[in-house]
Amino acid sequence: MRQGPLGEQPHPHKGRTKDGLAGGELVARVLDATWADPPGLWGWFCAINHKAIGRRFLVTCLVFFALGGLLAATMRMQLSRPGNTLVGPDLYNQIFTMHGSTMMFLFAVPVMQALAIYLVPLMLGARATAFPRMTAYSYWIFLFGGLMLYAAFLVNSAPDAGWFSYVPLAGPAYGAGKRNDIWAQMITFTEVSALLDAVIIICTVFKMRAPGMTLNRIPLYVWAMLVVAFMIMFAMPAVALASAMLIMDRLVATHFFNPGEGGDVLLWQHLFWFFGHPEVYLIFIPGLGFMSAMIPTFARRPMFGYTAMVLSIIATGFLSFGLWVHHMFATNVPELGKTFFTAASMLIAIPTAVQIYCWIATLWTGRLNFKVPLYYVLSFFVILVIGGLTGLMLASVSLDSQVHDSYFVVAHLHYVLLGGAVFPLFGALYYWYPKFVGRLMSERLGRWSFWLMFVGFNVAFFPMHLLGMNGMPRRVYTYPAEMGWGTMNLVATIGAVTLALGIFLTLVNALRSARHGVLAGPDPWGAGTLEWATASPPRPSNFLATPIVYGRDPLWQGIPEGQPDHVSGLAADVREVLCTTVADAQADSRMMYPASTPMPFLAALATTIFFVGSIFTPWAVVWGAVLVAVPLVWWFWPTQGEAQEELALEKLDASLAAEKP
Amino acid sequence: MNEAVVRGRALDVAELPTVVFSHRSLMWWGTLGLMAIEGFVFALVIASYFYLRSHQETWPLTALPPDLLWGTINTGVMLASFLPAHLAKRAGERMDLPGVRLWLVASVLFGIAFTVIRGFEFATLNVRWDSNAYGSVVWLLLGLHTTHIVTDLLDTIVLTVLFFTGPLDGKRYVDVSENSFYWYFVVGTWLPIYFVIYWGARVV
Amino acid sequence: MNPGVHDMLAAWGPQAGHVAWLWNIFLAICTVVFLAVLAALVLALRRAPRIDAPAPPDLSTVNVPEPRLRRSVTMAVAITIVGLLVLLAASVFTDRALARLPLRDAVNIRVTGHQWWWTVTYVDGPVSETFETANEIHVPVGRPVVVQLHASDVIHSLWIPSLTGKRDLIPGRSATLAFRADQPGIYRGQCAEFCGFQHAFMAFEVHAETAENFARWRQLQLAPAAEPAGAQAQRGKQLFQSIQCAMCHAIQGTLAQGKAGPDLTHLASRRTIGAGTLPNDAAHLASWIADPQRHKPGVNMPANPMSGADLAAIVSYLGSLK
Amino acid sequence: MSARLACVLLAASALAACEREERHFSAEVQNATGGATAVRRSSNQPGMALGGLVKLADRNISMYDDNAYAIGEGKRLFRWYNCSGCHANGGGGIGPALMDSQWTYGSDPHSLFDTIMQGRPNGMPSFGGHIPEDQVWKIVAYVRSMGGAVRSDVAPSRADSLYPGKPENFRSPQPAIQQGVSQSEQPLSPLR
Repeated sequence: MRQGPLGEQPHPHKGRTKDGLAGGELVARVLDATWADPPGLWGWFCAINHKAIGRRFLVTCLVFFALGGLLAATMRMQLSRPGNTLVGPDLYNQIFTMHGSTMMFLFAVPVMQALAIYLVPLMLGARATAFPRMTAYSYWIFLFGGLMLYAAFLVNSAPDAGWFSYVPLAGPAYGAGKRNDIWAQMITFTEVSALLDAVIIICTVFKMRAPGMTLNRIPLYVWAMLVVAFMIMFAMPAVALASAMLIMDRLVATHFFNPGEGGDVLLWQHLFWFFGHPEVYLIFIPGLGFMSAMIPTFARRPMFGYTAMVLSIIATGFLSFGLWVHHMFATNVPELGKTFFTAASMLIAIPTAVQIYCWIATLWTGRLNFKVPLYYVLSFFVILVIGGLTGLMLASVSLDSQVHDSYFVVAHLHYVLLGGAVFPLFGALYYWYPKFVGRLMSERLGRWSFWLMFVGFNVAFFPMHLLGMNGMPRRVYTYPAEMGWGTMNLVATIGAVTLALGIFLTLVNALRSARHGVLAGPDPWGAGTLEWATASPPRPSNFLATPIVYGRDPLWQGIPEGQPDHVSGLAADVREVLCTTVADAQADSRMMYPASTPMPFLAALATTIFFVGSIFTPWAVVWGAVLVAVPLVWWFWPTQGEAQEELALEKLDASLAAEKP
Repeated sequence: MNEAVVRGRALDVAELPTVVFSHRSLMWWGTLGLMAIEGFVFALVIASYFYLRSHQETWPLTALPPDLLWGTINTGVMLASFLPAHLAKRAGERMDLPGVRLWLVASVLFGIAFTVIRGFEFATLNVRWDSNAYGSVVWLLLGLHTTHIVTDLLDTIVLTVLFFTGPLDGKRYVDVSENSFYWYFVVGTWLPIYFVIYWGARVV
Repeated sequence: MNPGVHDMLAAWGPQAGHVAWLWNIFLAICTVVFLAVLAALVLALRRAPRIDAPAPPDLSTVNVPEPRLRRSVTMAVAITIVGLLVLLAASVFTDRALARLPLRDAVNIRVTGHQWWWTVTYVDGPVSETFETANEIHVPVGRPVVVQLHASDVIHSLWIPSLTGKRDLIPGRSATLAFRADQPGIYRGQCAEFCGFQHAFMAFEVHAETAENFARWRQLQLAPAAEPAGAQAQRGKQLFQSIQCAMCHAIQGTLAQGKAGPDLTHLASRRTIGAGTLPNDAAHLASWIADPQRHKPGVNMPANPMSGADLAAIVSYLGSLK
Repeated sequence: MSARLACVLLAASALAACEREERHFSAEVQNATGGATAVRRSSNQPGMALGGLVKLADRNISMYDDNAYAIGEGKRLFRWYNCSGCHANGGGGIGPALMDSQWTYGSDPHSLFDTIMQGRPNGMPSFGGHIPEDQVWKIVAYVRSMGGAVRSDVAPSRADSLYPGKPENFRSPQPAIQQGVSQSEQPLSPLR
């Protein structure tokens, strides 16, 4: 029992009850009480448990996905026949901008991070994410950013210069009103959220793995999310900076993109695509992670070529930063440079190929348990491979000069993003749904949904390759009848409707199964990773006792003779977690976690006022900063009680303890 | 003493330390992550600076280069502020309360000093953010760094007050260590920025 | 109205031809790869036994190397790399071929992109020999054409699928694009970079003609506007020069010298109006002048409410501008 | 009560946003006397001179004061019709400055409209019949923004050109500029 520096007394009884399987049901109940978020509406705003936040985050992203889908449907309706007047050019431009921005910034990347927030700690055998309050804050800030964008859409202030917001079209001279300021600020919101989540995921993976989970035992999905987190740290700053420059050009008359005053419009494109290309891989690599998580489970064998897979993911991450110029082949960047980027863009196909072959090898030598998730996994091999191959075509300078900015690109990017991310994501939803909800989703509805989605997708997007080669440019709100693009556009629209129907069926399935689904139990698929070692849905503390890991698939490989199988000695009546060493995950230190608090919510609210205010007056940056500082200081400031609990648990390092009696 | 011991089928970790510094602490990794992000933003702004410069015959466009006086003085002051920051870190890692208090106060004074000098720097840039692209990028660069100075100054002030009022526990010494760590970053990033702003407009 | 050829595979010039050739190579190799992957997958699925309950996993491979699998995967990766090298080589070869278009005795044109139309200026020869037209590029068959690309407002992109790939027109930057048409004909081009409300209707036409037809056309364009015959057309000319028309449009040889809109000196010699929006005939021209927003919402030309007689007069005048 | 107030404010701001962001493509605005009733005050006309009378503003309303897109159009037309030829970017030159407080012929909407339509002695041409009146109203709104008479969230920002001084959205209202009536304050303004 230690005293505080200012004579603070340690808490009289907290920290006495320790966890561990020996404690039995009593300790289990104490743990639940300790880690549960407070009940009721107020409690809902105070929640910081990574499962609560992860679930909300996931649902929010899926809602944005649905909204983005509705926008897409509207576009398909408008384009279904030539000269259609369902929506005019002004609204159409807003709609396709909203669709792109929603899917890229409010769905594709965040949904991957949302799943990671929920799953990564479970897969690592941890009790929570690192920095739980920051996790909550990053969710709220994301939510408010998305709400702002859609509120603007309702009052006819949605951005209308494309999700890529090229200047000068999005700049002060041609983007009248506030539409593109809204876009730039939405970027700020989502980037703050994404960057914080990236730091959280990295710290969780580095310091909070179960003892024994050395680097070469980390599940491949977690590896994927780790690489993604690192990529976010170096990709997202570029677009955050660019959008800051844009909004400054628009509001305070800076000249970053004004050729008349020494600015340069291509600076925007370089910054944007330095983010924009890695962005594609931010969306795609988690998809690879899902594949590597599901294939071993349904092939009933460990993944073939684990090391090759890890190296491929890392290589993809690195290479993805060397390709951005292939989005600018039509501009006047030096020819030699273009050739380099062609080579780099083709190089990146290799690590992906390695992974595809390893998966096929795994399936080849496995025994297949043919369930719905596996269907979605297999569709990857058709759709993503087509998308990847058309990607090679876009990588070639001369071929790109023809298909660039045509419908061919629309087809390509949807083949990559849906094939590489959305189909695996749906597989992942079917796969982990029982972990979230405790019940299995219906197989029958699942198969229907899959086939509708698969057929619908190809009918919708394959014709677009041909449209592009036939000269149809992207981002047109309509086209003349005599161009002869009508039929294929109609086909595409029919396909889109089918696809939407399939997605809707999955929604129905999820809602129905929440009530009537078959009870899942901890491990319905007989999988090997740690998230299946705990109840479905997991208890507030994830694990009654932190497991100890001896292999890549702990649940399959079990515990060697005479070795300990769980951790004990962490406080059960205080939120205490175990930190392990980075490389070989040896138990290293203990850490007390904060109690649930509304501060993240309030801080996010203040930040929102700050960001939205600064769209209308630069002075908001000043008073907004003050407004934000208040909840943050409050957040940081420890209470007497916290200090006492800290002290009750406090142990000094041997070296320090020596000189501090 | 204080490592995990095997008891039956359980690995008992009750004896592990709760107060650990540098790469053993979660905080350190978090701070490092934020540093990486912000450092990369600085790098990108500097890259933009040279990108814009590379497309111009004359630089700094129509403006005069910024006066060297205040910027150079500030560089000196910042380098000097390494010392109190470092001593605060050392005191923190020895859990030495008086030392921590002393050097935190010193750091705060330094922070105030160069926030004030920064004001003079802006005044002697010889260009406005809305005069031309050069002005815009220089103001952005200096502005970004100023934001970091101000934030870290506020952090330090809050931490200092806490160390006089309490409530305290061992973990707060880790915060002191991290605060100084972040201070190193703010000063470290200033050096390249100083050369870009003050010499990038002079050296051809 | 026949829109003209607009298909990247229907190549009518060397540039588009090279790309079409490259396309075939890519298509062939990619199809083979795709089929190979599918075949491997199908085989794997046929070969692997089915089970429906989660049977105990097969752990025989834990820490045991699988040499046969490793060999096959390594082989597949090696083949992939070879394939990629072939594609890269083909691509680089095509880039070189495109860059090598012989430019001797080229026709030099400056194209300026506006929201949402194109100025075309023929810059060869002394100033007296240069002239300006809009949304219609005439080129002689078999002679190279060098286009200098400029943008007056936002970024646009010049794309003529059947003749050449696209190149952006960027404010504050200059770029050139060279191509050649080997067959007489009409080729449709279109803006390929999103540029605002009417990106969809920012088209133009390339008319490839025999040398003598091109020379004839060129002489015609150099001449100032013909003096209209007939009272109605005469009155149309008066109106055109006095009311809002003249504020934006120029007709060489008259008082109308506006620079904001397309030059109309030889409007009647063009196939389309509104940058490929409507065919150029009296009826469409009248309805376009009366209210362009009906046909091209957001276009910068305002509605021009005027009496039927006035409108008819202006249309008949413009119709006389061969 | 406060809730209702909040709703009202929200609705108001929403409406403001709607009108600010509207893109009015076709000229549904008629805010000038039906027939031409006024004489030209200037012999000077662009292009070939038109005979006859010109229209006048029939209400003292600046049609587009709340519409960012229209004011942007006004800014473009100001350049296209070469107003900047004499008035520079509002700084003045051959013609008087438009961003200061001296207004020879009045600075309220209808005076501006009439000045453009009728022209003024010694120099200012008469544009009546040469510019559609809807466009004249856009120019009027833009000219007012030059003097800081319109909301800063509606006024245009800097142009993509050489730096002509403070952008319109940073101009502070000139005392001498009568605010006039902006159409959002009109219950049944012709725009709705």
